[in-house]
Amino acid sequence: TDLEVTHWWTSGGEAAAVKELAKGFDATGNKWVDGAIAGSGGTARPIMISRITGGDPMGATQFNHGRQAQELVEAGLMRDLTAVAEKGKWKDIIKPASLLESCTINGKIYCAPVNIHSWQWLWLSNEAFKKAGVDVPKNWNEFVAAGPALQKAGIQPLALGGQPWQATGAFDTLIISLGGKDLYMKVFKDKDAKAAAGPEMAAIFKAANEARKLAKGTNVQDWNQATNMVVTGKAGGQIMGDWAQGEFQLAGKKAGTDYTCLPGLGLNQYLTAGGDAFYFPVLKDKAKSEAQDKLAETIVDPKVQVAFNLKKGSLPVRGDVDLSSANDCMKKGLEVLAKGNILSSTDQLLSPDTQKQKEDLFSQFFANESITPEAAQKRFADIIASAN
Amino acid sequence: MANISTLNSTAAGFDAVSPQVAGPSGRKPRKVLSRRNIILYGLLIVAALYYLLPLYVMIVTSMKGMPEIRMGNIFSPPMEITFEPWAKAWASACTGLNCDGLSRGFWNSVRILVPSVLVSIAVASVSGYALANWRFKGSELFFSILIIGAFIPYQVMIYPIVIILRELGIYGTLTGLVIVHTIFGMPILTLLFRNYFTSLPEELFKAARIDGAGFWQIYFRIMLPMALPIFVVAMILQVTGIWNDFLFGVVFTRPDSYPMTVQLNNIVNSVQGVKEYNVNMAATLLTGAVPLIVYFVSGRLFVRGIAAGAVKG
Amino acid sequence: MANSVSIRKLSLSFGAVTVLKDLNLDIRDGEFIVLLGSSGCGKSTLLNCIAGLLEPTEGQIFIKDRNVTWEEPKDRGIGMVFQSYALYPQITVEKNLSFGLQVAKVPKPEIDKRVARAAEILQIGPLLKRRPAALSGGQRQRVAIGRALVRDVDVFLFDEPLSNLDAKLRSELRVEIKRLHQSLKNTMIYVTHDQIEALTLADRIAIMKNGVIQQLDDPIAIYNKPRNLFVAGFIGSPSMNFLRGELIETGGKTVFRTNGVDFSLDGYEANGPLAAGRQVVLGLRPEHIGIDQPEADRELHQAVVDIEEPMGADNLLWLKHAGHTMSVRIAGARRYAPGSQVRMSFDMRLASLFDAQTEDRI
Amino acid sequence: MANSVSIRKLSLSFGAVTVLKDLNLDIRDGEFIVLLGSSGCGKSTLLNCIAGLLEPTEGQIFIKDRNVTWEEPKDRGIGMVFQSYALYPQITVEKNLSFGLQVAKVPKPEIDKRVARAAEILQIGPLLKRRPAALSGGQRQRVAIGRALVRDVDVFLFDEPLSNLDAKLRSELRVEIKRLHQSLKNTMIYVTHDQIEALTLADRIAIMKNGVIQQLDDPIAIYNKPRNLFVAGFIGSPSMNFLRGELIETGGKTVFRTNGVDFSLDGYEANGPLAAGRQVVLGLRPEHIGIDQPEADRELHQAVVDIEEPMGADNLLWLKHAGHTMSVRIAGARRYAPGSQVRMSFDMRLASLFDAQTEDRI
Amino acid sequence: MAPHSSAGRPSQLFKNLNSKIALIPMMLVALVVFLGGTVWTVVYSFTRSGLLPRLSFVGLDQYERLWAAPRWIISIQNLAIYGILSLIFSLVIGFVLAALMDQKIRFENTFRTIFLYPFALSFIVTGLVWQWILNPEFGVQSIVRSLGWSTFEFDPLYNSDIVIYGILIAGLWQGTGLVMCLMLAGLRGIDEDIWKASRVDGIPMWKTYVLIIIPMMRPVFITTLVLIASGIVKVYDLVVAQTSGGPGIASEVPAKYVYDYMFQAQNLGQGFAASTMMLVTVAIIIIPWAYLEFGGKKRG
Ligand SMILES: Nc1ncnc2c1ncn2[C@@H]1O[C@H](COP(=O)(O)OP(=O)(O)OP(=O)(O)O)[C@@H](O)[C@H]1O
Ligand SMILES: Nc1ncnc2c1ncn2[C@@H]1O[C@H](COP(=O)(O)OP(=O)(O)OP(=O)(O)O)[C@@H](O)[C@H]1O
Ligand SMILES: [Mg+2]
Ligand SMILES: [Mg+2]
Repeated sequence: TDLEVTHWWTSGGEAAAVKELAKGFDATGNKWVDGAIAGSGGTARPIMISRITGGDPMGATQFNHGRQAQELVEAGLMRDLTAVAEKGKWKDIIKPASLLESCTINGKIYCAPVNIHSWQWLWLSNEAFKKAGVDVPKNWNEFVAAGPALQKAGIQPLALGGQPWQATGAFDTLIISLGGKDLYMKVFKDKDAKAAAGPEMAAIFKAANEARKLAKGTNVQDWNQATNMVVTGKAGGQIMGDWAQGEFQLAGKKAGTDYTCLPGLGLNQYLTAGGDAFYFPVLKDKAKSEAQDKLAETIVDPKVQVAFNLKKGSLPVRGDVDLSSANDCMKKGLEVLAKGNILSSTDQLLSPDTQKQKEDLFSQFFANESITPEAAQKRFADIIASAN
Repeated sequence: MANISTLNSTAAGFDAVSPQVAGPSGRKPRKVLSRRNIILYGLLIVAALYYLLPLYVMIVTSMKGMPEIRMGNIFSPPMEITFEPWAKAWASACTGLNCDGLSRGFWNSVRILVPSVLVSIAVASVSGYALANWRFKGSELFFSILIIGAFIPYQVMIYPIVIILRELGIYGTLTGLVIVHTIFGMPILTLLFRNYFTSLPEELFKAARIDGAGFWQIYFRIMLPMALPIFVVAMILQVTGIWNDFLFGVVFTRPDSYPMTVQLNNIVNSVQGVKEYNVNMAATLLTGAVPLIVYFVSGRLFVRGIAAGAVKG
Repeated sequence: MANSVSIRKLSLSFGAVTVLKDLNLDIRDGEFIVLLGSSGCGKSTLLNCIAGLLEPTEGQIFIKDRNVTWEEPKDRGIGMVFQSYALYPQITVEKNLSFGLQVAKVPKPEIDKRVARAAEILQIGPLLKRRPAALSGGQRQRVAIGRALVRDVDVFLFDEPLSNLDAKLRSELRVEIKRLHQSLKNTMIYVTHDQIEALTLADRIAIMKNGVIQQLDDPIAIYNKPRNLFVAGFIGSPSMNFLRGELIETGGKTVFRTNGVDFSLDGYEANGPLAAGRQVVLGLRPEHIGIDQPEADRELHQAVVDIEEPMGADNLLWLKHAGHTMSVRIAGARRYAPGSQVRMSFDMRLASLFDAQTEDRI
Repeated sequence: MANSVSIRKLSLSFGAVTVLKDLNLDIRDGEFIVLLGSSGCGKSTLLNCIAGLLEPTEGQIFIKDRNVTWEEPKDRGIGMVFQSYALYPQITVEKNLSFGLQVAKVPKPEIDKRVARAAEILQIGPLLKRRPAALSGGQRQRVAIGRALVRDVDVFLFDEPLSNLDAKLRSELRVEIKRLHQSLKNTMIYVTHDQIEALTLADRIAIMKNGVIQQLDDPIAIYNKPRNLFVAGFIGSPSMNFLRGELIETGGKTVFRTNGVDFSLDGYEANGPLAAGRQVVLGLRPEHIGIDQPEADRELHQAVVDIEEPMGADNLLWLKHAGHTMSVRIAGARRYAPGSQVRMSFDMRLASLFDAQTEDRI
Repeated sequence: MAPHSSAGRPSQLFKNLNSKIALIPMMLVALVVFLGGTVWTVVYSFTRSGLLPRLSFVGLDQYERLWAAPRWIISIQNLAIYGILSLIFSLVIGFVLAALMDQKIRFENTFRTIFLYPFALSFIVTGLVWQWILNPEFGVQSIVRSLGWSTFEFDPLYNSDIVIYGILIAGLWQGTGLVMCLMLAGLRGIDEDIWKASRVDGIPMWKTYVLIIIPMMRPVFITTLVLIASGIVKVYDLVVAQTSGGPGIASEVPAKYVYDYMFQAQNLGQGFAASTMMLVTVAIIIIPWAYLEFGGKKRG
């Protein structure tokens, strides 16, 4: 049975990973009809939502797991996967459990998580630092210190793409890595406006202020263009999620020798476990519904998980798979996971509305130096105060 | 009477009595490079360069290889002309899993374009004709609402239209998309047609009524044949508008019938490593080819039609 | 004789503007009626009402004694010819002619027959395959008439059919329309603001002003016995000379006095007694004034030539007399230089007298 | 008398089309010249050349003996009035009048004086504050004339100034223009295709055809002694009756024979000897044919009335005679029913004879 | 005498029934889509609708939040700047080009095609090309720098202060051709005699244009204004294609705010409140004008 799957994985590494999913699904005798929409989730999600609410849903669709699809589920537009999950014992195998939790609404499971993505990575170009004549930094603070040297060598210290979610992600990373777990949880989980306005946050904003100075002049939009600057040594480093790994890999770079990755920016080694999940709209066609179940099974299938995540650079959603072929960086990630230093991602903690407001704030903050950290913090506190 | 004179001798007679005045005779020596002409053509050429620059950049870039693009500047002509980017854009550029370039979208675009243009023009021309010649109480009110509707951003209307199409059960079908294009083409087209039909002599309409022709007979047999210029304008506007549409094409269809612009967007926005500017430019030119050809072929009629229909208030 | 068209208490308003007011008109079978009036007086509006192209606000219209007030134009048995010809530009003359018949589903042979007949009558046979754009103005108007002709209608309506033609063509087609009426004997209603057309074509002329018919009469009566000042001034070119003055009793006779100069009224046929002291307007047509033609029984008035306008066949003089400027038409051969002295004589049998208040003929 | 405007060997072509051919024209100071000709004959083109709005291909133009061939319109001392009025629609009448002067930096008091004077002459004082859209056609044309007037020019150029007006206004403004000329005594060049205007206004008329002046003469000469068939047919309404035939010698006299009927030529003043056997065209004006007026020395021809067109002052008869249809103009009071028999008589002193080949008067 | 029957006026509703039937699509679009959609939008702008419309009213909350949002304020400012400048420049450039084209020039067709062709291209294309030309690394800036002016700065798309002008450059490039066409058509409709009269009066060419011709072209300017203005309100694609609203939120526009909040933020209420504000603005500008322009005018 043909099943149309929409997603926004169109960069090189992503596309290669999707191919693995499709291969796995086609092997079940069904057919993956690809509905890729380029231009990140911001472009793709409205289209997906329109189609689902318009009554002409696709067979399956990517969302970040978390609260993006919550209302669709509540409106009864999404297929209940509880049966499949029980059959596949997802509760047992999927790790960390928070992934499945964010798929669960009113006790029912509505999505199949594909991967774990963590945002808290600093990617560094060894070549760039060599050129600038400084050692490859081991954490954020060293990186900041190396900034002037990079600049002198005509190298962009920090690469930061223009899309709003990148600025937001970078800032959230700073919170965890510089401010620590408690601050992060207080602000985003408890929506503690006082904490958001407090001195600890002020320090983060100061750091962000430094970051934006280092990022000035990047002049690219897409995250992978920014990553590419690091890959080619035009930029010193980039704060980006683990999916950046796919780009390095595609360019044939080797972790450790060509590039360096620092989880948690080399400071607080906490990772958030967000990621992508597939949702399955309710379809009338029985055959399609069965194919949907098959796809859900395929997604959590161990072989597919390995193949997919190796290409994508993300971590598998189940702990019981063999990742011996994983590279240096992935292994670092797995270590952190194993330590249990896992937090929920902001997509899980905050509503899309709040996320959007944060994006507006941070994309402006990083692009426009006339906004002082203090002013930005005040607006941040306001957003947290009204967040839900 | 002795004053029989041929016309030639009349002329000669005038000469005889005329005062002998010295002065230039014959053609005024006119400089081709008069100051006026230099300024006039100078301005036009400068403006033309500004308008042509992007096209030049697109064409030149689309024929360079990636290494050359990285090195050289965007205005320098290609050292080595290659059509590979064109081939790639057309047939093998990837989005997600599909690596068949724009070719997939081309026929989809045609399939969307033809019925949408036909239906929207048909509906708008009939409406314009009815508004111009068959007014009734309230017809102008509807028209005013329609015109104000022209100012509503599409994005604002998406949600209501999604709901309307869902209720009609035609969401995601070609019919639905054709209706959407018809709806959003309607204000401007109806205005054009109404103005045009109003500018035709009312007597024609009266004569036809006396001849016994009804609403449709007058429309098809009298008005339609006379409305060629404005149909050309409407056609051009709709062809460019619908061909270039991205939003409706992607929101109101399924992936297997995505128009070419969606592929273009995908090619341009899915960056695999570095941006392949040459492929992007080739894809851009390929996508723009249809409306561009329409313009080059019927540009003259376009101006005539504009003069006939758009300008009269 | 039966009435071909009857109009009863017809009124028509566009919003607040009343264009036709309570209008009554009876047109006999086979009559040639001309509606004459200045621009905007409602002629076309009336014609459009008869044709069914406009709906009256009040009143009824009968054609052949049938109430057609609410009928469609095509069912009224009328044909109409427009000033702008209104030929369908994209089809040949032949199709122009046959369009109405095709619409009415007349069988093909019948259509051909009628088109052929119309083409013959109007001598447009050789033009049948052409498009209107390839025709001259006169030919176009002929085709437009043909379009009404083929439909075999009872009543022909013409709305200033000749206004767009130049003088020469205009007079030619005028003759042709006259001839057409003489041979077809249909009822024809003809709107114009050219009085020459009205006078030469009409059996009866209806002079309109502000949506009201001022006088309905045959051309001679309208010309010689205009019912009121408006009609008198409207018809005739150059206009009738109007002298404002009063009636005075001198020597047992009533005379007309203006600016101290008396005019004998001998020969004038008044509608009633001419009471002395009444404020009146004396109307004299330019061609009814004699110049240097002393006749036994007429008084002579001295005048000075102001301007001379030779028009070939005629010569138009503008004379200064008793504080008025009067136009006089004489034969073209006789010339008078500006400034020369002349003697005028008046034929009061052809003069008109109007009450200065009511403006009606007395 | 000095020449006001002289045109020497003027030619003008638009691409391959030659509109004016080697044209010569001398206009005297203070003269009123009318350029008359059918549409497209090049009248406007000639006028535009004189105004400097078109550049001639060949030849020269002198105004007041100054070669202005390459000068700008504004420097030629001319004012121009257009058929479409060409008023500047968005500014008041006053500004329309003063605009040219302001641009020429004429001092304000002087401008006011000139505008006031023009307004007085043309009686447009009350309109000065209005926009052209709020004026009637006649008023607009007066303003357009005023615009030329204020510029104090030597030569006025009129391009069919009255064509857009209705008959009544046309005749009124005609008189006004005539009066204006009489009081200003400027040179005026006036383009029209209305022969009544030409005949009434002109000191001399230049009849044009295909860019060539056919005859330049005073109105009477043009009317009575047209130099060729074209001029003869062009002037006069209804047209001169043309009878094609040949000259025959009978009884020692040369007579004109057409369709077997002979016409005596007694009284005709030929330009040369009338050789028998020559193919000729006899031209008779409608008003030069007598009806039922037996005069001693004239032959009578029997004819039948075909159509009668009463025109108020006159009565136009279309008579069938010797295979021709002839128009005859008689006084309006005399009426003839179609079909009645009449006797025509001809005044050969006013007739014209043309060679059938060359079409020139003989 | 004709008989005096007084058949009454037949029902107006069924008169010319075909014409009314033919107008049904237009009436439906006007009523259901435009009017209905607008009312629906306004109603839901007072609710707390998230991803799906919900009738849970919250009063003016959405509006308060809207007007407190810096992004909305910037969007409005950008639209105002872009709108006013684009109106002025389109009209001026379009008119000047048209006036140049009207001088009986040679190659008129060629020039016209050159000026008009950008109109055939989609905003995605336009945005992309100009993004590319204005890119400081290999576009105009780098070229001028390579010619020797090493301090030359021209990076409108990457400078928050002038980014909206960078977008304007592309917008004008695309739109002025159509304006030129409209203006040219208008100029061609001007009575030739007006030109002649002004030459005889000795009025300089530019004065004739400014004081006489332009006022005469009022209807053309109005049509053009409607077209440009309706395009300005809708401006979205161009921004998305060129800058996606960046850098930061420096080039955001209202239409984008609406779209982003409706779908990305999944806050329909907020999106609808922004839509409503846009509609109100349009109405304030359009309705009085439409009333003046169409209100009293009837077909003659
Ligand atoms: N559709 C309309 N709406 C409003 N007023 C109208 C309409 N049609 C005509 N009028 C007005 O009605 C009056 C009469 O118009 P009508 O066309 O009948 O005049 P007319 O006598 O035919 O004039 P003309 O000789 O110029 O053709 C005019 O004042 C005109 O302005
Ligand atoms: N700009 C032009 N280009 C080409 N041909 C032209 C142009 N202007 C005029 N003509 C031609 O020159 C001829 C004379 O035109 P002109 O306007 O002088 O005629 P006219 O005698 O004024 O006619 P009308 O009485 O119709 O005004 C016509 O055949 C016309 O087609
Ligand atoms: Mg009329
Ligand atoms: Mg002319």
